[in-house]
Amino acid sequence: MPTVNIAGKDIEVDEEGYLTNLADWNEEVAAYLAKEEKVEMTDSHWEVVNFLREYYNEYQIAPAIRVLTKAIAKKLGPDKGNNKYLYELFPYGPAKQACKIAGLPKPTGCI
Amino acid sequence: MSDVTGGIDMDDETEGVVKKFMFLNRKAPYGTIYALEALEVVLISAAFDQDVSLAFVDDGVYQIVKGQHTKGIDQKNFSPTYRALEGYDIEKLYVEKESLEARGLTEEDLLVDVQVVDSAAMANLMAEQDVVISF
Amino acid sequence: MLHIVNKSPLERNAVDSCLRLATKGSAVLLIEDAVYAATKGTAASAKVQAAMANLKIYALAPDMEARGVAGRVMEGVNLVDYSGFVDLVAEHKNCQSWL
Amino acid sequence: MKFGILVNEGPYNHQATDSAYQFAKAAIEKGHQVPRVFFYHDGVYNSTRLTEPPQDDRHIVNRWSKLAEEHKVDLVVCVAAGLRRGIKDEVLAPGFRISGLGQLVEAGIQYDRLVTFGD
Repeated sequence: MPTVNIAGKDIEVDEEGYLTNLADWNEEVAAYLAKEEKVEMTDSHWEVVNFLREYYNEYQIAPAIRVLTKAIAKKLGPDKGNNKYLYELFPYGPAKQACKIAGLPKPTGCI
Repeated sequence: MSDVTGGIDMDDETEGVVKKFMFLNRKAPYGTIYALEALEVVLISAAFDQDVSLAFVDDGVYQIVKGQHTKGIDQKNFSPTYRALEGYDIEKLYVEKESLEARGLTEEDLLVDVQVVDSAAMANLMAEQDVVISF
Repeated sequence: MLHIVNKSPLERNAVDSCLRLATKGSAVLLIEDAVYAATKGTAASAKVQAAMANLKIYALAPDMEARGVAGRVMEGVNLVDYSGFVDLVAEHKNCQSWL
Repeated sequence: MKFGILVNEGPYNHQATDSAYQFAKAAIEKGHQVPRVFFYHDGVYNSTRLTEPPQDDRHIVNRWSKLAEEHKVDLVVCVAAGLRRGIKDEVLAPGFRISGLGQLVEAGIQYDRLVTFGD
Protein backbone atom coordinates (compact mmCIF):
# COMPACT_ATOMS: atom_id res chain seq x y z
CA MET A 1 0.00 0.00 0.00
CA PRO A 2 1.34 3.43 -0.89
CA THR A 3 1.52 5.97 1.89
CA VAL A 4 1.46 9.74 1.73
CA ASN A 5 2.94 12.06 4.31
CA ILE A 6 0.44 14.63 5.49
CA ALA A 7 1.46 17.07 8.20
CA GLY A 8 4.16 14.74 9.42
CA LYS A 9 1.97 11.63 9.54
CA ASP A 10 2.16 8.67 7.14
CA ILE A 11 -1.27 7.87 5.80
CA GLU A 12 -2.16 4.79 3.77
CA VAL A 13 -4.07 5.24 0.52
CA ASP A 14 -5.04 2.84 -2.27
CA GLU A 15 -3.92 3.05 -5.92
CA GLU A 16 -6.66 5.57 -6.65
CA GLY A 17 -5.78 7.73 -3.68
CA TYR A 18 -8.69 6.76 -1.43
CA LEU A 19 -7.94 6.49 2.28
CA THR A 20 -7.35 2.90 3.40
CA ASN A 21 -8.41 3.67 6.97
CA LEU A 22 -11.33 6.03 7.11
CA ALA A 23 -10.38 6.95 10.68
CA ASP A 24 -7.30 8.74 9.30
CA TRP A 25 -9.49 11.54 7.98
CA ASN A 26 -9.12 15.08 9.25
CA GLU A 27 -9.33 18.47 7.60
CA GLU A 28 -5.66 18.49 6.66
CA VAL A 29 -6.09 15.10 4.99
CA ALA A 30 -9.15 16.44 3.19
CA ALA A 31 -7.18 19.43 1.95
CA TYR A 32 -4.48 17.10 0.64
CA LEU A 33 -7.00 14.82 -1.11
CA ALA A 34 -8.65 17.88 -2.65
CA LYS A 35 -5.32 19.08 -4.00
CA GLU A 36 -4.74 15.67 -5.58
CA GLU A 37 -8.15 16.01 -7.25
CA LYS A 38 -7.25 19.56 -8.34
CA VAL A 39 -10.19 20.92 -6.40
CA GLU A 40 -9.69 24.30 -4.76
CA MET A 41 -11.55 24.02 -1.47
CA THR A 42 -13.87 26.95 -0.72
CA ASP A 43 -16.52 27.30 1.96
CA SER A 44 -19.04 25.91 -0.53
CA HIS A 45 -16.88 22.82 -1.02
CA TRP A 46 -16.52 22.32 2.72
CA GLU A 47 -20.26 22.64 3.10
CA VAL A 48 -20.80 19.65 0.79
CA VAL A 49 -17.92 17.64 2.25
CA ASN A 50 -19.18 18.20 5.78
CA PHE A 51 -22.68 17.34 4.71
CA LEU A 52 -21.44 14.04 3.27
CA ARG A 53 -19.60 13.23 6.47
CA GLU A 54 -22.68 13.93 8.55
CA TYR A 55 -24.79 11.82 6.22
CA TYR A 56 -22.30 8.98 6.43
CA ASN A 57 -22.08 9.16 10.19
CA GLU A 58 -25.81 9.00 10.48
CA TYR A 59 -26.61 6.32 7.89
CA GLN A 60 -23.32 4.46 7.30
CA ILE A 61 -23.52 4.85 3.52
CA ALA A 62 -22.57 7.42 0.93
CA PRO A 63 -25.82 8.72 -0.54
CA ALA A 64 -26.74 8.11 -4.18
CA ILE A 65 -26.38 11.32 -6.13
CA ARG A 66 -30.07 12.09 -6.37
CA VAL A 67 -30.50 11.41 -2.67
CA LEU A 68 -27.59 13.74 -2.01
CA THR A 69 -29.06 16.58 -4.09
CA LYS A 70 -32.45 16.14 -2.46
CA ALA A 71 -30.99 16.12 1.04
CA ILE A 72 -28.80 19.13 0.31
CA ALA A 73 -31.76 21.01 -1.14
CA LYS A 74 -33.61 20.34 2.08
CA LYS A 75 -30.77 21.47 4.30
CA LEU A 76 -28.95 24.15 2.32
CA GLY A 77 -31.65 25.30 -0.09
CA PRO A 78 -32.68 24.41 -3.66
CA ASP A 79 -30.02 26.65 -5.25
CA LYS A 80 -27.41 24.25 -3.83
CA GLY A 81 -29.37 21.03 -4.01
CA ASN A 82 -29.01 20.39 -7.72
CA ASN A 83 -26.63 18.55 -10.05
CA LYS A 84 -25.38 21.69 -11.76
CA TYR A 85 -24.21 23.30 -8.55
CA LEU A 86 -22.54 20.13 -7.30
CA TYR A 87 -20.79 19.48 -10.61
CA GLU A 88 -19.49 23.03 -10.64
CA LEU A 89 -17.86 22.36 -7.30
CA PHE A 90 -16.72 18.83 -8.15
CA PRO A 91 -16.31 18.63 -11.93
CA TYR A 92 -15.52 14.90 -11.99
CA GLY A 93 -18.68 14.07 -10.09
CA PRO A 94 -19.74 14.77 -6.53
CA ALA A 95 -20.24 11.06 -5.89
CA LYS A 96 -16.63 10.33 -6.70
CA GLN A 97 -14.67 13.46 -5.84
CA ALA A 98 -16.58 14.82 -2.88
CA CYS A 99 -16.83 11.39 -1.26
CA LYS A 100 -13.09 10.89 -1.67
CA ILE A 101 -12.29 14.25 -0.12
CA ALA A 102 -14.80 13.58 2.66
CA GLY A 103 -13.01 10.33 3.45
CA LEU A 104 -15.95 8.07 2.63
CA PRO A 105 -15.53 4.56 1.20
CA LYS A 106 -14.81 4.28 -2.50
CA PRO A 107 -18.01 3.78 -4.50
CA THR A 108 -18.00 0.19 -5.72
CA GLY A 109 -19.39 0.99 -9.11
CA CYS A 110 -22.97 0.12 -8.54
CA ILE A 111 -24.00 3.08 -6.42
CA MET B 1 -23.89 7.13 -17.71
CA SER B 2 -26.74 9.04 -16.27
CA ASP B 3 -26.46 11.56 -13.48
CA VAL B 4 -29.95 10.88 -12.34
CA THR B 5 -29.29 7.25 -11.56
CA GLY B 6 -25.85 7.73 -10.14
CA GLY B 7 -24.02 5.97 -12.92
CA ILE B 8 -26.46 3.24 -13.73
CA ASP B 9 -27.20 2.93 -17.40
CA MET B 10 -30.85 2.55 -18.19
CA ASP B 11 -31.74 1.30 -21.59
CA ASP B 12 -34.96 1.98 -23.42
CA GLU B 13 -36.54 -1.35 -22.53
CA THR B 14 -36.45 -0.45 -18.86
CA GLU B 15 -37.78 3.06 -19.15
CA GLY B 16 -41.38 3.60 -18.23
CA VAL B 17 -41.93 0.09 -16.88
CA VAL B 18 -43.00 0.08 -13.25
CA LYS B 19 -43.19 -3.28 -11.54
CA LYS B 20 -43.96 -4.20 -7.98
CA PHE B 21 -40.72 -5.38 -6.38
CA MET B 22 -40.61 -6.95 -2.97
CA PHE B 23 -37.39 -7.66 -1.12
CA LEU B 24 -38.11 -10.33 1.44
CA ASN B 25 -35.68 -10.45 4.36
CA ARG B 26 -35.73 -13.62 6.42
CA LYS B 27 -32.22 -13.79 7.83
CA ALA B 28 -30.62 -12.25 10.88
CA PRO B 29 -27.73 -9.81 10.39
CA TYR B 30 -23.98 -10.49 10.97
CA GLY B 31 -24.18 -14.29 11.21
CA THR B 32 -24.23 -14.26 7.41
CA ILE B 33 -23.82 -11.47 4.86
CA TYR B 34 -27.27 -11.86 3.29
CA ALA B 35 -28.88 -8.99 5.20
CA LEU B 36 -26.15 -6.50 4.30
CA GLU B 37 -25.98 -7.47 0.64
CA ALA B 38 -29.78 -7.45 0.43
CA LEU B 39 -29.75 -3.88 1.64
CA GLU B 40 -27.27 -3.00 -1.09
CA VAL B 41 -29.68 -4.29 -3.74
CA VAL B 42 -32.55 -2.38 -2.18
CA LEU B 43 -30.60 0.88 -2.36
CA ILE B 44 -29.77 0.29 -6.03
CA SER B 45 -33.37 -0.57 -6.86
CA ALA B 46 -34.36 2.93 -5.75
CA ALA B 47 -32.67 4.35 -8.85
CA PHE B 48 -35.05 2.48 -11.17
CA ASP B 49 -38.28 4.15 -10.09
CA GLN B 50 -40.03 0.88 -9.34
CA ASP B 51 -42.73 0.21 -6.76
CA VAL B 52 -40.42 -1.17 -4.09
CA SER B 53 -41.39 -2.70 -0.78
CA LEU B 54 -39.43 -4.49 1.93
CA ALA B 55 -40.77 -7.32 4.03
CA PHE B 56 -39.23 -8.59 7.25
CA VAL B 57 -40.24 -12.12 8.14
CA ASP B 58 -38.77 -14.77 10.48
CA ASP B 59 -35.26 -13.84 11.68
CA GLY B 60 -35.27 -10.97 9.16
CA VAL B 61 -36.96 -8.85 11.85
CA TYR B 62 -33.69 -8.96 13.80
CA GLN B 63 -32.15 -6.78 11.06
CA ILE B 64 -34.07 -3.77 12.30
CA VAL B 65 -33.99 -4.13 16.08
CA LYS B 66 -32.63 -1.15 17.99
CA GLY B 67 -29.41 -1.17 19.93
CA GLN B 68 -27.03 -2.98 17.57
CA HIS B 69 -23.39 -2.44 18.58
CA THR B 70 -20.92 -4.28 16.40
CA LYS B 71 -17.61 -2.97 17.67
CA GLY B 72 -16.90 -6.17 19.56
CA ILE B 73 -17.20 -8.32 16.43
CA ASP B 74 -15.37 -5.82 14.22
CA GLN B 75 -18.13 -5.71 11.60
CA LYS B 76 -19.79 -2.66 10.19
CA ASN B 77 -23.05 -1.80 11.93
CA PHE B 78 -25.33 -1.27 8.95
CA SER B 79 -28.54 -0.97 10.93
CA PRO B 80 -28.55 2.88 10.63
CA THR B 81 -28.77 2.46 6.85
CA TYR B 82 -32.37 1.25 7.12
CA ARG B 83 -33.20 4.73 8.33
CA ALA B 84 -31.78 6.16 5.08
CA LEU B 85 -34.36 4.28 2.99
CA GLU B 86 -36.92 7.02 3.40
CA GLY B 87 -34.56 9.45 1.67
CA TYR B 88 -34.38 6.94 -1.18
CA ASP B 89 -38.18 7.06 -1.43
CA ILE B 90 -38.49 3.51 -0.15
CA GLU B 91 -41.24 3.87 2.37
CA LYS B 92 -43.09 0.56 2.27
CA LEU B 93 -41.61 -1.51 5.05
CA TYR B 94 -43.71 -4.42 6.27
CA VAL B 95 -43.07 -6.63 9.27
CA GLU B 96 -44.98 -9.83 9.90
CA LYS B 97 -46.69 -9.67 13.27
CA GLU B 98 -46.32 -13.40 13.96
CA SER B 99 -42.56 -13.24 13.35
CA LEU B 100 -42.20 -10.31 15.76
CA GLU B 101 -44.24 -12.03 18.44
CA ALA B 102 -42.39 -15.30 18.07
CA ARG B 103 -39.22 -13.37 18.96
CA GLY B 104 -40.68 -11.51 21.91
CA LEU B 105 -40.44 -8.19 20.07
CA THR B 106 -42.84 -5.31 19.54
CA GLU B 107 -42.89 -2.40 17.11
CA GLU B 108 -41.17 -0.26 19.79
CA ASP B 109 -38.09 -2.46 19.53
CA LEU B 110 -37.58 -1.52 15.87
CA LEU B 111 -35.36 1.30 14.64
CA VAL B 112 -37.44 2.33 11.62
CA ASP B 113 -41.10 3.07 11.04
CA VAL B 114 -42.79 -0.03 9.70
CA GLN B 115 -46.24 -1.37 9.10
CA VAL B 116 -46.88 -4.46 11.17
CA VAL B 117 -49.20 -6.83 9.31
CA ASP B 118 -50.47 -10.29 10.11
CA SER B 119 -49.60 -13.40 8.11
CA ALA B 120 -52.71 -13.24 5.98
CA ALA B 121 -52.05 -9.63 4.99
CA MET B 122 -48.39 -10.37 4.35
CA ALA B 123 -49.35 -13.34 2.18
CA ASN B 124 -51.62 -11.11 0.11
CA LEU B 125 -48.92 -8.45 -0.27
CA MET B 126 -46.49 -11.07 -1.48
CA ALA B 127 -48.94 -12.57 -3.91
CA GLU B 128 -49.59 -9.24 -5.62
CA GLN B 129 -45.91 -8.59 -6.47
CA ASP B 130 -44.38 -8.90 -9.91
CA VAL B 131 -40.93 -9.73 -8.59
CA VAL B 132 -40.03 -11.12 -5.17
CA ILE B 133 -36.34 -11.29 -4.32
CA SER B 134 -35.66 -13.15 -1.13
CA PHE B 135 -32.49 -13.11 0.93
CA MET C 1 -47.96 -17.65 -7.06
CA LEU C 2 -45.31 -20.35 -7.10
CA HIS C 3 -43.35 -20.86 -3.88
CA ILE C 4 -40.04 -22.64 -4.22
CA VAL C 5 -38.57 -24.19 -1.08
CA ASN C 6 -35.17 -25.86 -0.78
CA LYS C 7 -34.74 -26.54 2.95
CA SER C 8 -35.48 -29.69 4.90
CA PRO C 9 -38.46 -29.08 7.20
CA LEU C 10 -36.65 -31.02 9.89
CA GLU C 11 -33.73 -28.59 9.91
CA ARG C 12 -35.07 -25.12 9.07
CA ASN C 13 -38.31 -23.17 9.17
CA ALA C 14 -38.56 -22.36 5.44
CA VAL C 15 -41.32 -24.94 4.81
CA ASP C 16 -43.28 -23.69 7.84
CA SER C 17 -42.97 -20.05 6.80
CA CYS C 18 -43.92 -20.87 3.24
CA LEU C 19 -47.03 -22.76 4.32
CA ARG C 20 -47.97 -19.89 6.66
CA LEU C 21 -47.56 -17.22 3.97
CA ALA C 22 -48.83 -18.95 0.84
CA THR C 23 -52.30 -17.84 -0.17
CA LYS C 24 -55.02 -20.38 -0.93
CA GLY C 25 -54.60 -21.90 -4.37
CA SER C 26 -50.86 -21.23 -4.58
CA ALA C 27 -48.36 -23.84 -5.67
CA VAL C 28 -45.40 -25.01 -3.62
CA LEU C 29 -42.46 -26.69 -5.31
CA LEU C 30 -40.09 -28.62 -3.05
CA ILE C 31 -36.53 -28.89 -4.39
CA GLU C 32 -33.10 -29.82 -3.04
CA ASP C 33 -33.30 -30.66 0.69
CA ALA C 34 -36.95 -29.62 0.83
CA VAL C 35 -37.95 -32.82 -0.96
CA TYR C 36 -37.83 -34.50 2.45
CA ALA C 37 -41.00 -32.52 3.14
CA ALA C 38 -42.68 -34.52 0.39
CA THR C 39 -42.03 -37.85 2.07
CA LYS C 40 -44.35 -39.80 4.32
CA GLY C 41 -43.68 -40.86 7.86
CA THR C 42 -41.58 -37.87 8.97
CA ALA C 43 -42.28 -35.51 11.84
CA ALA C 44 -43.24 -32.91 9.22
CA SER C 45 -45.50 -35.10 7.08
CA ALA C 46 -48.74 -34.25 8.85
CA LYS C 47 -48.50 -30.51 8.35
CA VAL C 48 -47.58 -30.86 4.68
CA GLN C 49 -50.46 -33.29 4.22
CA ALA C 50 -52.80 -30.81 5.91
CA ALA C 51 -51.55 -27.96 3.72
CA MET C 52 -52.68 -29.83 0.62
CA ALA C 53 -56.25 -28.79 1.36
CA ASN C 54 -55.35 -25.26 0.26
CA LEU C 55 -52.17 -25.62 -1.77
CA LYS C 56 -50.84 -27.68 -4.64
CA ILE C 57 -47.65 -29.41 -3.60
CA TYR C 58 -45.00 -30.40 -6.14
CA ALA C 59 -41.62 -32.02 -5.63
CA LEU C 60 -38.64 -32.26 -7.93
CA ALA C 61 -38.21 -35.95 -8.81
CA PRO C 62 -34.46 -35.80 -9.61
CA ASP C 63 -33.82 -34.42 -6.11
CA MET C 64 -35.94 -37.15 -4.53
CA GLU C 65 -34.17 -39.86 -6.51
CA ALA C 66 -30.74 -38.47 -5.64
CA ARG C 67 -31.61 -38.64 -1.96
CA GLY C 68 -33.05 -42.15 -2.07
CA VAL C 69 -36.53 -41.07 -1.04
CA ALA C 70 -38.42 -41.40 -4.35
CA GLY C 71 -40.21 -44.45 -2.98
CA ARG C 72 -41.46 -42.59 0.07
CA VAL C 73 -43.37 -39.84 -1.69
CA MET C 74 -46.51 -38.76 0.09
CA GLU C 75 -49.86 -39.22 -1.61
CA GLY C 76 -51.08 -36.04 -3.28
CA VAL C 77 -47.62 -34.71 -4.10
CA ASN C 78 -47.08 -34.08 -7.81
CA LEU C 79 -43.66 -35.06 -9.09
CA VAL C 80 -41.99 -32.94 -11.75
CA ASP C 81 -38.63 -32.91 -13.53
CA TYR C 82 -36.66 -29.76 -14.43
CA SER C 83 -38.85 -29.29 -17.48
CA GLY C 84 -41.89 -29.37 -15.20
CA PHE C 85 -40.14 -26.88 -12.91
CA VAL C 86 -39.83 -24.50 -15.85
CA ASP C 87 -43.52 -25.00 -16.70
CA LEU C 88 -44.53 -24.19 -13.13
CA VAL C 89 -42.56 -20.94 -13.17
CA ALA C 90 -44.05 -20.03 -16.54
CA GLU C 91 -47.63 -20.87 -15.51
CA HIS C 92 -47.61 -18.72 -12.39
CA LYS C 93 -47.61 -14.94 -12.53
CA ASN C 94 -44.83 -14.67 -9.96
CA CYS C 95 -42.55 -16.84 -7.90
CA GLN C 96 -40.73 -16.65 -4.62
CA SER C 97 -37.81 -18.68 -3.27
CA TRP C 98 -37.80 -19.45 0.46
CA LEU C 99 -34.06 -19.46 1.01
CA MET D 1 -40.81 -16.44 -22.23
CA LYS D 2 -37.75 -14.71 -20.79
CA PHE D 3 -36.33 -15.96 -17.49
CA GLY D 4 -33.80 -14.09 -15.41
CA ILE D 5 -31.90 -16.19 -12.89
CA LEU D 6 -30.25 -15.11 -9.65
CA VAL D 7 -27.57 -17.38 -8.18
CA ASN D 8 -26.61 -16.60 -4.59
CA GLU D 9 -24.27 -19.46 -3.69
CA GLY D 10 -20.84 -20.56 -4.75
CA PRO D 11 -20.22 -23.78 -6.66
CA TYR D 12 -19.80 -27.15 -4.91
CA ASN D 13 -20.68 -25.96 -1.42
CA HIS D 14 -24.39 -25.73 -2.14
CA GLN D 15 -26.66 -27.29 -4.74
CA ALA D 16 -28.14 -23.90 -5.63
CA THR D 17 -25.88 -23.34 -8.61
CA ASP D 18 -26.57 -26.87 -9.93
CA SER D 19 -30.31 -26.34 -9.66
CA ALA D 20 -29.98 -22.97 -11.39
CA TYR D 21 -28.02 -24.54 -14.23
CA GLN D 22 -30.47 -27.42 -14.68
CA PHE D 23 -33.33 -24.94 -14.67
CA ALA D 24 -31.64 -22.72 -17.25
CA LYS D 25 -30.83 -25.68 -19.47
CA ALA D 26 -34.38 -27.05 -19.27
CA ALA D 27 -35.86 -23.62 -20.01
CA ILE D 28 -33.70 -23.18 -23.11
CA GLU D 29 -34.49 -26.71 -24.29
CA LYS D 30 -38.17 -25.87 -24.07
CA GLY D 31 -37.70 -22.84 -26.31
CA HIS D 32 -37.63 -20.17 -23.62
CA GLN D 33 -34.89 -17.59 -23.34
CA VAL D 34 -32.51 -17.08 -20.44
CA PRO D 35 -31.01 -13.71 -21.36
CA ARG D 36 -29.15 -13.24 -18.08
CA VAL D 37 -27.88 -15.08 -15.01
CA PHE D 38 -26.82 -12.76 -12.19
CA PHE D 39 -24.30 -13.98 -9.61
CA TYR D 40 -24.50 -12.42 -6.17
CA HIS D 41 -23.25 -13.13 -2.63
CA ASP D 42 -20.89 -16.16 -2.79
CA GLY D 43 -22.44 -16.86 -6.19
CA VAL D 44 -19.65 -14.72 -7.63
CA TYR D 45 -17.30 -17.69 -7.10
CA ASN D 46 -19.04 -19.44 -9.99
CA SER D 47 -17.07 -17.19 -12.33
CA THR D 48 -13.43 -17.95 -11.64
CA ARG D 49 -11.42 -19.75 -14.30
CA LEU D 50 -9.00 -20.89 -11.59
CA THR D 51 -11.57 -23.54 -10.66
CA GLU D 52 -10.24 -27.08 -11.12
CA PRO D 53 -12.54 -29.82 -9.86
CA PRO D 54 -11.43 -33.49 -10.04
CA GLN D 55 -12.01 -35.00 -13.51
CA ASP D 56 -14.81 -37.24 -12.29
CA ASP D 57 -16.86 -34.28 -11.05
CA ARG D 58 -18.92 -31.78 -13.01
CA HIS D 59 -17.08 -28.60 -13.99
CA ILE D 60 -19.54 -26.00 -12.81
CA VAL D 61 -17.68 -22.98 -14.16
CA ASN D 62 -17.07 -24.42 -17.62
CA ARG D 63 -20.68 -25.54 -17.75
CA TRP D 64 -21.83 -21.93 -17.32
CA SER D 65 -19.31 -20.71 -19.89
CA LYS D 66 -20.55 -23.24 -22.42
CA LEU D 67 -24.17 -22.28 -21.80
CA ALA D 68 -23.25 -18.63 -22.35
CA GLU D 69 -21.46 -19.38 -25.57
CA GLU D 70 -24.12 -21.63 -27.06
CA HIS D 71 -27.20 -19.70 -26.01
CA LYS D 72 -26.04 -16.10 -25.61
CA VAL D 73 -26.63 -16.07 -21.87
CA ASP D 74 -25.27 -12.93 -20.23
CA LEU D 75 -23.39 -14.10 -17.11
CA VAL D 76 -23.13 -11.08 -14.82
CA VAL D 77 -21.03 -11.05 -11.66
CA CYS D 78 -21.85 -8.36 -9.10
CA VAL D 79 -18.94 -5.95 -8.83
CA ALA D 80 -19.41 -5.13 -5.14
CA ALA D 81 -19.85 -8.77 -4.07
CA GLY D 82 -16.93 -9.74 -6.34
CA LEU D 83 -14.55 -7.13 -4.96
CA ARG D 84 -15.28 -8.31 -1.44
CA ARG D 85 -14.29 -11.83 -2.43
CA GLY D 86 -11.36 -11.26 -4.76
CA ILE D 87 -13.26 -11.82 -7.98
CA LYS D 88 -11.95 -9.41 -10.60
CA ASP D 89 -11.72 -9.27 -14.39
CA GLU D 90 -8.40 -11.10 -14.46
CA VAL D 91 -9.84 -14.32 -12.99
CA LEU D 92 -13.07 -14.48 -15.02
CA ALA D 93 -13.85 -17.55 -17.11
CA PRO D 94 -15.18 -17.00 -20.66
CA GLY D 95 -18.71 -15.66 -20.91
CA PHE D 96 -18.70 -13.89 -17.52
CA ARG D 97 -18.55 -10.15 -17.05
CA ILE D 98 -18.49 -7.90 -14.01
CA SER D 99 -21.16 -5.27 -13.61
CA GLY D 100 -23.36 -3.54 -11.07
CA LEU D 101 -26.41 -4.61 -9.12
CA GLY D 102 -28.48 -2.50 -11.48
CA GLN D 103 -28.23 -5.43 -13.90
CA LEU D 104 -30.16 -7.59 -11.44
CA VAL D 105 -32.90 -5.03 -10.93
CA GLU D 106 -33.03 -4.51 -14.69
CA ALA D 107 -33.47 -8.26 -15.23
CA GLY D 108 -36.42 -8.14 -12.83
CA ILE D 109 -37.95 -5.28 -14.78
CA GLN D 110 -37.34 -6.54 -18.31
CA TYR D 111 -37.91 -10.27 -18.14
CA ASP D 112 -41.10 -12.21 -17.54
CA ARG D 113 -39.79 -14.03 -14.47
CA LEU D 114 -36.88 -13.84 -12.08
CA VAL D 115 -36.02 -17.09 -10.30
CA THR D 116 -33.69 -17.11 -7.29
CA PHE D 117 -31.44 -19.99 -6.28
CA GLY D 118 -29.51 -19.83 -3.03
CA ASP D 119 -29.19 -20.85 0.59
